[in-house]
Amino acid sequence: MQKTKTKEVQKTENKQETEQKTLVIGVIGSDVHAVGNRILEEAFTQAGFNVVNIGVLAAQEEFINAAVETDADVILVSSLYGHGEMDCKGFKAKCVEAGLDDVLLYVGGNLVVGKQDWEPVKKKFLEMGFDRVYPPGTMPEVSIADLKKDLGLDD
Amino acid sequence: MQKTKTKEVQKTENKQETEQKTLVIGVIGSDVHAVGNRILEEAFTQAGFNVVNIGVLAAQEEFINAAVETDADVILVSSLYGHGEMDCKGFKAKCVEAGLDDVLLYVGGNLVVGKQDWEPVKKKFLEMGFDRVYPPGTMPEVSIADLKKDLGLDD
Amino acid sequence: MKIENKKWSLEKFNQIREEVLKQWPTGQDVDLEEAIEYQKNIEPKKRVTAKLKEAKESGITLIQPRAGVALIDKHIELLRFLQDEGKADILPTTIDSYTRQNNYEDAEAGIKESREEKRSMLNGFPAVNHGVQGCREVVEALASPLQVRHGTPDARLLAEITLAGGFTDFEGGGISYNIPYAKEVSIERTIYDWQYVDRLVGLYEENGISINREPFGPLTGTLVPPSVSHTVALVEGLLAAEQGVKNLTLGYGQCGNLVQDVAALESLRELAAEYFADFKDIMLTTVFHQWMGGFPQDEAQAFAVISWGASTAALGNATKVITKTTHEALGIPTKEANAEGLKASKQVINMLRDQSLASNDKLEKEKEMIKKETKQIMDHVLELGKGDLAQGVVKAFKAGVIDIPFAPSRFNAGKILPARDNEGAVRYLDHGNLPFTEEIVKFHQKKLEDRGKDEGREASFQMVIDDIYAVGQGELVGRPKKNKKEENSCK
Amino acid sequence: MKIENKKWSLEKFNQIREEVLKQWPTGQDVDLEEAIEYQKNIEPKKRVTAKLKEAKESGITLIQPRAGVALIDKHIELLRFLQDEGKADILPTTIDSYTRQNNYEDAEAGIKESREEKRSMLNGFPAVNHGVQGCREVVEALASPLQVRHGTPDARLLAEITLAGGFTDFEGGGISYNIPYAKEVSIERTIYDWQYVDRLVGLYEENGISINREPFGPLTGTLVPPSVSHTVALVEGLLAAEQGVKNLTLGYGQCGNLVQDVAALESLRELAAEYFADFKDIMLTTVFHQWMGGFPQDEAQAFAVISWGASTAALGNATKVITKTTHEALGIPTKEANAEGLKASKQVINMLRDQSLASNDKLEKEKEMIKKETKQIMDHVLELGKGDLAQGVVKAFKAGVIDIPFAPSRFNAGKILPARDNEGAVRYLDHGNLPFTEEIVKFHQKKLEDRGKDEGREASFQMVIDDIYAVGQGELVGRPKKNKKEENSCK
Repeated sequence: MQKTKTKEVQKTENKQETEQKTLVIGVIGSDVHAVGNRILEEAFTQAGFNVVNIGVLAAQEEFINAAVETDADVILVSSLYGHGEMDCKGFKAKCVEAGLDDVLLYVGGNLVVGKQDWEPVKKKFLEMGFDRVYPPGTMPEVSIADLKKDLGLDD
Repeated sequence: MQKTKTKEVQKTENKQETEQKTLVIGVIGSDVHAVGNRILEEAFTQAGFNVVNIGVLAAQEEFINAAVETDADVILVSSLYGHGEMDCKGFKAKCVEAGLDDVLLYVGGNLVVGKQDWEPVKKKFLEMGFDRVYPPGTMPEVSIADLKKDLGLDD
Repeated sequence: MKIENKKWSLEKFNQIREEVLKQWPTGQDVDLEEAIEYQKNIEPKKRVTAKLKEAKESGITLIQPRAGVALIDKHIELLRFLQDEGKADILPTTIDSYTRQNNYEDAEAGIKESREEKRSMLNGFPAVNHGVQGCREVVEALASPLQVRHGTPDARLLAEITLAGGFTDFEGGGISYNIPYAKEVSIERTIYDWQYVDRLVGLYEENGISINREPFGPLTGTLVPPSVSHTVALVEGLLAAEQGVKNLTLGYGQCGNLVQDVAALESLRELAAEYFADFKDIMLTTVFHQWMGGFPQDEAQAFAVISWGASTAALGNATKVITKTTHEALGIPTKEANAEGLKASKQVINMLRDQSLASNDKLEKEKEMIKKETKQIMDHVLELGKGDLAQGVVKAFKAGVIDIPFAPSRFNAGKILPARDNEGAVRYLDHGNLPFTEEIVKFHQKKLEDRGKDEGREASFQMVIDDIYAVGQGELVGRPKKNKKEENSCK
Repeated sequence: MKIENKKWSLEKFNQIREEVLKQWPTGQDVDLEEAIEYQKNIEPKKRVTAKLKEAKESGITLIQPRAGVALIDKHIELLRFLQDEGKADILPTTIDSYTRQNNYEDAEAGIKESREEKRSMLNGFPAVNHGVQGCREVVEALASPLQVRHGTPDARLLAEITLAGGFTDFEGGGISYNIPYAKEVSIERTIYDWQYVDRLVGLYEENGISINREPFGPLTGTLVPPSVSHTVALVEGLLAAEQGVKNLTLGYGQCGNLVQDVAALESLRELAAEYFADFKDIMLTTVFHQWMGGFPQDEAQAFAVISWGASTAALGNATKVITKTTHEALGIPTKEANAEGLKASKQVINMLRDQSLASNDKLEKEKEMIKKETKQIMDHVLELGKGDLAQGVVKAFKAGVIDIPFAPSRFNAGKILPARDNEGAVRYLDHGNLPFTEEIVKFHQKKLEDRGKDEGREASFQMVIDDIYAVGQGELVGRPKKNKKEENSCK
């Protein structure tokens, strides 16, 4: 299919030639769920990203330091144990403070304690400054598609 | 425990000496559920009643004829297949017509098609002239206790 | 009426057919040639036979619910939901109880009242009243194949209309849809009438249209010992095959003890292979019915009963399982509850797809006993009929040589009494006139004595009552209350 | 830190104890003598040990949920519901994740926020913050015995407070609450800290108070081969017994293949009988965890997974089963969903109370392999420790001789890779440095090759990922998508 390439796509292609996009992934707070984290690492790597995995039990500062050090494009925060709301408070502000204004923030998992309607939860995290919010049970393919879209990568 | 016997109880005791109470039981309409019917027969007999069991697939007329012939005290109608509402229409009127004004009418089972709130169903059957209406899963002990109460029998 | 197990002549069939099609006005719309042409255009994936064949070959277990309401559009809506949301492999059309008694007037009234009340006043789909076109509307609206499920002693007109209407599977038989479903209909009568149904299916087969037939396995659904239901399944299957039926699904209803249930499924397959050896081109499959007795009212508990049924079906490698719903104790389920029963069953079946119950001494012993019992009954039936199965069956019912527990029919001896043994397997407390050898009788006696000892009581009718209520109250074996209390207090 | 598997002197214990009780202000309220008096007044039916003993003797399987919220009154309300409505035999108190990391400040903030938001902002009960009196409030409000369930590497203060608070059972161990629950805590550290916990329990025992201990069986809950979890259960049990623990419940998490799961339970009992033969007065029981991996989001399907877990627990005669809920895929369950998981489990367990999986060749083979594997690891661990189990364990983790799949800890080798075979049993795709003989390695290789052939692909990490997602997507074995499509289209 032929289409006129936009400036953005052109830029991206050029960028792709020279560098991979870098993702910082980790499980925030006192959360030790390691399995999904390991699968995400594998899936994102297979999808062609440069994955910096800071693992479980990661503090906000660890995410931010890793993103600064590796000049990351996206931070993906996982939280499986229900404390996500408390653990993510002020995360966006700290990112801005560290000069990571342009870094995309994704968050996903079982973000709150107990069964709740998804829409209010999503709204809350969007208001907290996250660009993408994923419900429990999201498959890696979904976030990979979003990453490609948000980063302007050709599929 | 000592208590003053009411006239009714006194009368009943006298009656008991001379005769058992007679129950007509059966499964109404095109319903073939035979197992519960057989258990009720056994349970009511063990409880000391004279049980006339007209079995499954019983028409309203069969109940009434059996009650007239045996000078029954109670007619107990079972319906397990959901058509109870249609099958029991006009039953009370037919009983009155046959001179069975004083015969108690009990009905029980899965009386309507589909899951419905119990209270409206009960109300409907009470309005149709039944004296007792039982939900699905009622144990024989419950109706035996009611029978003894309604017939003024000492437990 | 003199019946014999012999393929009907076309002449005899056509003669009776004329009468059958007059039983209700919609009968006049049935044109067999046109129906065969219509059936020829139904694609394989909408034929039950094709679906069963693939399931049998790939060793998977299909799921099928029960469902039927009074009005065509509502019935389509219901089945579409079970197909799309419940992912049913085979769709049912359960027929209402008036139609089952050939009471088409009351069925008509029920259709009318359902329209007025805006809810189904019938407990199933009145297919005869809706006629051939009504059935075709249903069949055409759905992507999955459909079976007719009912409980009709005289199902001749129902078969004519539904098969012409595009259904590809028809449940029932001269014993299984009489003894548990009627009070006053003779066994001669129903065997004769079902020879008609089977001959009709045979005619379709001779014209290249494969229709599946399924004797109703669970019978009264209440503590039926496997050898009783196996006998009926074999008899009805053989009578059907004689009339030209080529696709048979033999059924069995879950008793609850895993070893007995798997032994029942395996012995049913093995007995069928033996008894149908002469019919070379017949396809035999099995259907397992999830627990047919009283259900717990609590939905979580009901899910457990459903899932345990699905587990047994999978471990016993049934070709198909008929699913129950969490509304079982409360009457006819909503479509949502029905779909939930399907989803729970499918989850278990998929998880256990690659697992079976491995052979062991207990399983082999159960199989051996079920096969011996069934053969002893079958031998005696054929003996009574002097070699003719149909005549043998009539005499066998009279003599109590075939006997179905808790059946309403007065043509059933009603002498046998089943009860659970100490592990929950169904045994003969009283074998009535079943022609069992001493070995068999003692085997069952011993099993029940062991339970009696454990419970400190004699095996009696009270034990049977306790067993009937048990699952609804959260147990399999109905232990005496005293015993139960002790158990509770020492927990 | 030099650790050894030797009973601590009271002096050593008391010296460390002083520090432990200072970790958070509520520690100062713990008075061991007073606590022993308090525990003495707890009646037997409120002691887990008594309940387990009776269950073991009468051969029944107890049910227990997981549950915990931030505030005392809400926690009591929750547990009372699970006791009365769910009929839980043993009640849990699940501890929140901040407390598990000894982060009592954040736990305190969580309590405060929970009060303000009027919902629990913590995923469990912060027992340390609530202190001895808070725990006693909970214990006294309930009729059933209570166990502490958590995931705390350093659980010394938690144990002090909850045992003084009237709990009679404490889950965890130096391996099972470190490797799956921590990233940076050394194995020496946690073994040392859990010796403290076990010595504390031993002190209670020496004063006539029976407290149950339960190593956490499922570890990471993700494709953990039985011999890995059995090794950890035995090691932690032996370390505990050395410190004076007298009541041990060894755990195992469901893998999903019936034969493997029953073999795991039976071999766990047999191995325990062997390894604890020197501890004459010890009570050994087993706990089976319903499926710990990803759940289907659909509640009907989740009920099926729960029921299948309960079936396996019953057929394998576990003393206790930890139940799951239909909200598993969605996070922490409501109390209603939690009670439903209990009710479904109880229904199955009661129905299967009198049934077991009969011995057969496959079962015996599985048991034999699990026992051989476990013994080979255990032998090597003891060898590495030159006879000292504690030292052996530390060296074993360093060498990957004990290795837990998918664990977050950097003190775990993380070299082994498990995958399901063609029947869904969990096998070693890569056994890393586990000290297995050629026979064992080949057994597992062969099993996985068979599956690979069937699926037309090599066994790889992709197979592992497919297996991890499988149950959530309605299957046990994660078959490749191409294969799945074919299966669907031929149904």
